[in-house]
Amino acid sequence: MTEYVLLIIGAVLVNNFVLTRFLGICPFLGVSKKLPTALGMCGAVIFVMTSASAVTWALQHLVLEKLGLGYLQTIAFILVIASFVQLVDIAMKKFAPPLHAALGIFLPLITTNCAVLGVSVLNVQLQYGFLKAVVFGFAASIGFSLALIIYTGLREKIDRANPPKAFEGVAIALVTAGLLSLAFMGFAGLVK
Amino acid sequence: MESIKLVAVLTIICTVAGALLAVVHDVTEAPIAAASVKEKGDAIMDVLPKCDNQPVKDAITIEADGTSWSFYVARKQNQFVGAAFETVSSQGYGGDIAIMVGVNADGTVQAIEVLLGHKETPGLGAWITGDAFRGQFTGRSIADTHWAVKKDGGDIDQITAATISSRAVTDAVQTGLAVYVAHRDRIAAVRE
Amino acid sequence: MGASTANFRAPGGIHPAYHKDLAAEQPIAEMPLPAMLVVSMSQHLGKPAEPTVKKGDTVLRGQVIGEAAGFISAAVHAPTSGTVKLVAAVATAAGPRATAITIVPDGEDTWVEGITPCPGWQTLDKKAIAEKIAAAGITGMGGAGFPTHVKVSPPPEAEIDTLILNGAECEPYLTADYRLMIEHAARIWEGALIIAKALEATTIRVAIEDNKPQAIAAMQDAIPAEAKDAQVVVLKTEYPQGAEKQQIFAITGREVPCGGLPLNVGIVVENVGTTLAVWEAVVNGLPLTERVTTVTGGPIATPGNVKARLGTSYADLVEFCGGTSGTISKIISGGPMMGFAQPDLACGTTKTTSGLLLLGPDAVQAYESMPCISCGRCVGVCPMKLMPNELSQFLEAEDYETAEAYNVMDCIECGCCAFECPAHRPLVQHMRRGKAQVMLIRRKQAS
Amino acid sequence: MTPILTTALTIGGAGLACGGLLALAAKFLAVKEDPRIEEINGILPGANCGGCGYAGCAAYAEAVLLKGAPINLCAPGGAEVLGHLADITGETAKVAEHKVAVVLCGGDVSHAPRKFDYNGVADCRAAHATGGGDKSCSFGCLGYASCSHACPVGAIEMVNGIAKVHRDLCISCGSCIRTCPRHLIKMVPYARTIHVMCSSKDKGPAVKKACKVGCIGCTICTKLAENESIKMAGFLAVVDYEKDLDSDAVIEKCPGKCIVRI
Amino acid sequence: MSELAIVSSSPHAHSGSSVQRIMLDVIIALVPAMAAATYAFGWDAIRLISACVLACVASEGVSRKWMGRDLGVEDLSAVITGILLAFNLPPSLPTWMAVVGSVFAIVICKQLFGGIGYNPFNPALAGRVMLLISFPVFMTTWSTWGIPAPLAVDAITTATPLGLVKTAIATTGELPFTFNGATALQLFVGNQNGCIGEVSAAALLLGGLYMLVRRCISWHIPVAYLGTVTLFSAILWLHHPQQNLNPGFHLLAGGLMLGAIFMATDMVTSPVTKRGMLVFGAGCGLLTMLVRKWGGYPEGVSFAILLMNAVTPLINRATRPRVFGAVKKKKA
Amino acid sequence: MTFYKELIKGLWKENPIFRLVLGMCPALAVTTSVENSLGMGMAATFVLICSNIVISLFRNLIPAKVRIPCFIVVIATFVTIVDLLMNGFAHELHNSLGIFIPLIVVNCIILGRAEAFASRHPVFLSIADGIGMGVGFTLGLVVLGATREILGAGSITVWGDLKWTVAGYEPMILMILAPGGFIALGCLLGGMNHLQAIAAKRKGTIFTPPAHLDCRSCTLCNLGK
Ligand SMILES: Cc1cc2nc3c(=O)[nH]c(=O)nc-3n(C[C@H](O)[C@H](O)[C@H](O)COP(=O)(O)O)c2cc1C
Ligand SMILES: Cc1cc2nc3c(=O)[nH]c(=O)nc-3n(C[C@H](O)[C@H](O)[C@H](O)COP(=O)(O)O)c2cc1C
Ligand SMILES: Cc1cc2nc3c(=O)[nH]c(=O)nc-3n(C[C@H](O)[C@H](O)[C@H](O)COP(=O)(O)O)c2cc1C
Ligand SMILES: Cc1cc2nc3c(=O)[nH]c(=O)nc-3n(C[C@H](O)[C@H](O)[C@H](O)CO)c2cc1C
Ligand code: SF4
Ligand code: SF4
Ligand code: SF4
Ligand code: SF4
Ligand code: FES
Repeated sequence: MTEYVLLIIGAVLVNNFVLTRFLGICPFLGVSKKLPTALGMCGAVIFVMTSASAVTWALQHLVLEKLGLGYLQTIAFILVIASFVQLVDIAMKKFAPPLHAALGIFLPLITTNCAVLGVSVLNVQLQYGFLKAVVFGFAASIGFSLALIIYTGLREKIDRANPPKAFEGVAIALVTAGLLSLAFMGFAGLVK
Repeated sequence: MESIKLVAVLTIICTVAGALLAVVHDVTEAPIAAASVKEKGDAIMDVLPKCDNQPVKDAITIEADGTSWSFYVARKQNQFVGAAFETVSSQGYGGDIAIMVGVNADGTVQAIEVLLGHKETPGLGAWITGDAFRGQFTGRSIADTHWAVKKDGGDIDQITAATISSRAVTDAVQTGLAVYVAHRDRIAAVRE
Repeated sequence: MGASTANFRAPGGIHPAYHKDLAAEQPIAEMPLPAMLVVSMSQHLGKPAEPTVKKGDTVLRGQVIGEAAGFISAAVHAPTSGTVKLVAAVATAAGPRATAITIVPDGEDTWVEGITPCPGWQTLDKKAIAEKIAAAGITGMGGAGFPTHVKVSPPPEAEIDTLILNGAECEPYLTADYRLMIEHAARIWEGALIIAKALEATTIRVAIEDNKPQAIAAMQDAIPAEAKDAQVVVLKTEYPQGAEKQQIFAITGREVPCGGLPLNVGIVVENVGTTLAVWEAVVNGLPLTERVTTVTGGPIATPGNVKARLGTSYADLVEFCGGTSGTISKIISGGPMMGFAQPDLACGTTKTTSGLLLLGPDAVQAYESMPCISCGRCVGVCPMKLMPNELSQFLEAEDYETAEAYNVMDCIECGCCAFECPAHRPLVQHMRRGKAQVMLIRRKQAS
Repeated sequence: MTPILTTALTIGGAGLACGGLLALAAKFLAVKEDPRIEEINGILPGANCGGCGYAGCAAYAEAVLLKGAPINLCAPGGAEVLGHLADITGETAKVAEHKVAVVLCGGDVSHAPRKFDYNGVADCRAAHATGGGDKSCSFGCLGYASCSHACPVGAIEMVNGIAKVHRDLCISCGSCIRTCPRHLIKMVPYARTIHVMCSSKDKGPAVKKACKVGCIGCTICTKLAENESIKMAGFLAVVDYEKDLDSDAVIEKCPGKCIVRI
Repeated sequence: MSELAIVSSSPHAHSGSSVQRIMLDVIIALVPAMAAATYAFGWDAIRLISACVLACVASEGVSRKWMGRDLGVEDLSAVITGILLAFNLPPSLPTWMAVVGSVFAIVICKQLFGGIGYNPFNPALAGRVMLLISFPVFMTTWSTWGIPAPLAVDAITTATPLGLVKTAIATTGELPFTFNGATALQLFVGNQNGCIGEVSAAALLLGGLYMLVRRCISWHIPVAYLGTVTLFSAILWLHHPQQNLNPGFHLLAGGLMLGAIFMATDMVTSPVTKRGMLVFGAGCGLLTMLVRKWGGYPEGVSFAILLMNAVTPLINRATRPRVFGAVKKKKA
Repeated sequence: MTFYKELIKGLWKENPIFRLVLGMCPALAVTTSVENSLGMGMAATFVLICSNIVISLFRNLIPAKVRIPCFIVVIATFVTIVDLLMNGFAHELHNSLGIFIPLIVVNCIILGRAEAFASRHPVFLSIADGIGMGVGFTLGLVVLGATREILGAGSITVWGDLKWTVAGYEPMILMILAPGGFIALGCLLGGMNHLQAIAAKRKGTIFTPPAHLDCRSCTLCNLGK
């Protein structure tokens, strides 16, 4: 139990995917303009990262390793993730149009989100078991969501701020992310 | 039919990609293996006293306290001159720290090397890889040293503001040495 | 006689310096006819009246010179007899231009024919009362100038049980209502009975702040015997106790819903001056041609409460009060919290001119506004519980959608927020512009 | 050879599986949608200026297809976008005349002084609503740059306290016109360069008092201008942009110096 | 021509408050703590405070000039940033590092966002944390000065009380000293090691009182902050008194008082609503204790406040007051 | 010449990092030293060129509906090749770039170029584009890496032992940690914008800094629209 708690704290706070591991920066910076949009993205990411962890774990351990094809990890994972996301997209459009309206636009973006592939690769590298891999995927996506939501709040403030011309837009957004990451350093040492 | 074409194209591309990768894998398999062996071998040779055998090959695995230890034995003119072993501390600031320790036949440390892959903070904990810190282990034995950092009343100079990392290394080296001392005879007896 | 007092307060609010002593003890003085009157057709909320006279016409006092242009509009009557010199657009006190009729008085002050007093108003039915009020061109004299006949003819589904007479006069400096209550308490009460009859309201409350003990006493003493449930309610002195939504909450605990009207909670609020005008209109049959205005402020030689004809220019008012001394930094039509600053003294009074305030340099500084430092004071004092800090920033960024979601339309422009803001942000101005812009957008969407 | 084959087959199989699954899904779970919306959206310039009268480019794209909105509303897109839209919708393209905005007021700080000391939000609409604006002339440009901020392409510059439109940058979206509380900005044909730079409806003497370059309503220009291309609207001379006007005489003879070529 | 009348939108009256006046009051409130710092650390305190204040004011002026804006130093907020940054530094820190921290605080954390009012993070704290992470050695080297036991082993200490506790728990698993009335008094008056501004809880409280009276701050944040710390540490203490010191220690040791009174209350970076302030204070308290108890650092005040700064916009959003009349009330 | 234009545009005009703001994850994660930046940049460049070639060659054969999966497979293949090669022949670098090698697959630049350029242009232009963008990306990484390494470690490591150290400098460790990455990139970007604005002013044009992080330049999804 404690193991899982620490795993979650570690992935959410200490080694936050976005703020300390630098994974998923593009959506982090791109979808943080308005809170409702950010929340939609979070929902989509949590779903995809958790299920991708499970799927790729199975792929790695039940197929690739059995066949001795560990080096095909990258290509196999990305293929499966991309198809999976697209499948979800199609299915959601059909069966849950309101949900699709809310989350649909984020799904294609998630395909190219390195956090998803990152979590799959990390699961293999860290040699997590199935349950642990899924929990890790979930916790990492929660960490992503936490950072994204906080950051979106900040962005709404920053967008009303008055930076010098040269720093408007992306530059000031990055500095803000840096300061947020600085604050997150406080969690260092909570979990080894 | 449209969709058959889609599937066909994707399949063909995948097949070609798979084949290509297999070829590259075939080509690089040997160098990769060699590189990892060399990586290890280099580390072992770096910490061992001068020898004329191939310690990587003269290895013995010893079970102690539930962990298995690999000792790489060094011989000069068939005389046992020392051994190298890898010891891991989980008490690092950023996670596990793996250290290659070389001991002389008399049980004094020849040298230690911090292996790549530690996650100590650059500029702080990462100084455990520096000569100044590593150097002070040379010549110490389990008996004549109080194995603790100065801050905890021991003999090892900790790195300023990185006591945690220093402590981790110290503990790991001590633990390994203890195992070595306990099993010295078996290790020394290893023959090709 | 259910006369008792109680002490209530509403959320938010501020305590500005009141300066009421300047004019409080000056009895209402009638001002002689000035040389010229400029009567605006835009005296009230709603459509401006349409002029019915042209240049060169002679008019009599009380003659209709502007017809109500629709239901939410009010007629304008000639304030005296004389000749129409000009019909042209001039700047109003609030800024935008509107048609105004310039009358040169003939000095006779002859009333128009057909004035019919009606002392036995008790026999009138509600429709007749409303008609008399409409004919007299009465509009609210306490605030926005909403046509009173509209307020006294509520839609049948609205059940009005309470009439509140607003004698709070919470604006600093102003004392016109205060003097009216002291000098005409009985008439105001009778006016209240008339309005209550029109509304079929059973309860009457007179709201007065506790810094006006004399007015409280006067109104208390004059409570008529025939009033069934009438009380004077003493309010804690705090700005804006006079704002109707806050006042209603303070007195009855009812909250007027967002975007709603007092009648949604069964209440009508009338200013005491308006009530007096209703009394004049019904009992004496007189249209609204004059009002009491407090002329006050540091530079005014002898501040006072002046009963002047509509259209009297500010310059004439100041002259009547002995002129000015020292530099004038700001000229305000109305009180310091909600009044309109004027570039000069050219404007003429209207039915809503409750005060003319002149401020010297000691009372006015031109402020540089700074970025909001999020101190939250504006949030704390806003009687509508809005977030002026956020709103002003949304509006600065022209994000009207969010501003609307943050209830910008509920701002009553009381000025509490800007009064408190240490960064001197022009919060109310942002709200004003924002409200106008949101209205525009709404209208566009509706069409 | 075998490992290569296995690998190729594995990945190929994965591709087959994924592709097949997707193809099946696409076939059986497909939801119909007009692909042209997407296409039009891609063609529109994406400035989201609102000049078309819709909430943005995407909204306009939808309106064109679903609500039959006219295809020539996107001014920034110009002829090129119009052509594409015509191709997609099958409607005929009627290229609108190239127009640009012009601010019809020349009363800069040196010509029209301030009549009071305005202390408040630096925004024309706010200033206009506060005491009618601090400019001596109640019709002239207030100079608080609201139009300039509203312009999506930064084509309006404040010069000497009044707004000037850079005619070559203007994309004729009309944002400035919607913003200006004084209604000073007009959309005029690009080809037209002579303007009466005044919008004051006041009578001559009042204009003279307020501004050195105002139109005093002397009507000289209406007589000089060819084929009645300048007419009086009350006390103000107004160019009729339907008719040609290319006479230097009006510029020279205007006593108010308010007719200029830009 | 005579002076033109001023025309502005209503209201035409003002309370007379100003940003500058508020900032001046805060500076006045900081005087007792500055005196205490000077008494405890002497020249070092003066050196660091003046270096930080000068560097802050100068970099504010220079950076604003460079951005083509008006000077903007007259609002005095840079002075406060300077003093508070200095208060968060160990007395032995080299002057140049203090200057680097000041420049970072003012230029990166404040002026890049547009200056006063726009910064999402507390500049002084961001400056301190930047220094702490960049130069951990210098930032955790405490001066050696005579302090009576138990807060110092052998009357000379090179550690802060919190540091002592943290190392002791980590190495021996036992508390280094017991907390009693005498220890409390020692902490209260300022006979302890630490950053120059945090030594004397008494001086800080005095300043806080002044600010409360002058309405520079409201009670909500400090009370919620200190209250949460008390509650949290009380639970820990009751649960396991051998491992945890009692709440009194947590209240008086380290930067808590400084943080709760002067830094969490920075209006720019804290919520505007009263409810929001309570949430903010409670959040700071929780995070502070989280770091103190389980984190890698002995002290968590800076991080806690910075983290809560980050969620302030969200708190503001969530604690929007219910607009008057927002719930439709029919006749009562 | 168009070839030349495509070749140099990535250096400045459309620099992936400073102008297009793409591929932020590796840009931030691996730029703790010049060496890592170079390695990452070169790996990405290799993949970029190869995938551009292949995609451009087969652009008319790949049906639009499966183009994204196809592109991804192509890219993933080259990434795996780089991964394997690097692991075999530049083992240490491979170790320090870690997980970010496989992540080149999802690097927005590569997919973005495939989609936006290679799938619409002939091979030789696509090569130019690949080289240009790749070199531009590498350049961006190196500038960022150099800034961070100098400030954060007081040294510049070009390759292995080819390393300079600034004597007597007290490194600001923050700069090689996560927050430093964001802050350094933000400040560099601001600086670049400033230069750009000055240049624009000289030319008499108006410059607006990139305001969108929502992948406007990449047409994979419609989010930017
Ligand atoms: C960002 C950061 C990274 C750190 N990394 C390490 C590290 O790698 N190793 C270490 O022993 N301490 C590290 N520390 C410092 C510890 O938190 C702790 O202060 C120190 O190890 C114990 O302090 P001392 O050495 O002064 O006794 C780090 C601190 C920070 C702020
Ligand atoms: C659009 C509008 C419609 C109104 N309709 C009515 C109404 O039907 N009945 C009524 O009693 N008051 C009505 N009022 C008047 C308000 O209740 C209020 O008394 C008036 O706006 C004056 O408020 P003020 O002086 O506080 O600004 C209306 C006001 C407005 C603005
Ligand atoms: C902030 C504020 C303050 C007000 N203060 C007063 C006041 O002191 N006295 C008053 O009669 N009306 C005051 N009003 C106007 C009242 O809200 C209300 O409109 C008025 O009493 C309605 O009566 P009337 O239609 O007869 O004017 C104030 C309005 C606002 C928004
Ligand atoms: C009560 C109060 C507390 C303040 N605390 C801080 C602080 O902790 N750090 C700081 O840099 N500035 C502080 N300031 C000054 C100022 O508000 C701060 O620099 C702003 O964040 C600058 O925009 C404080 C000001 C006040 C009124
Ligand atoms: S003016 Fe509006 S926002 Fe300001 S305090 Fe009054 S009601 Fe609230
Ligand atoms: S009172 Fe002024 S400074 Fe304070 S929060 Fe409100 S707007 Fe901001
Ligand atoms: S008179 Fe004409 S030109 Fe002069 S300020 Fe007024 S509108 Fe502008
Ligand atoms: S043209 Fe209109 S909007 Fe533009 S600056 Fe002048 S008054 Fe303001
Ligand atoms: S590079 Fe785009 S999400 Fe990581």
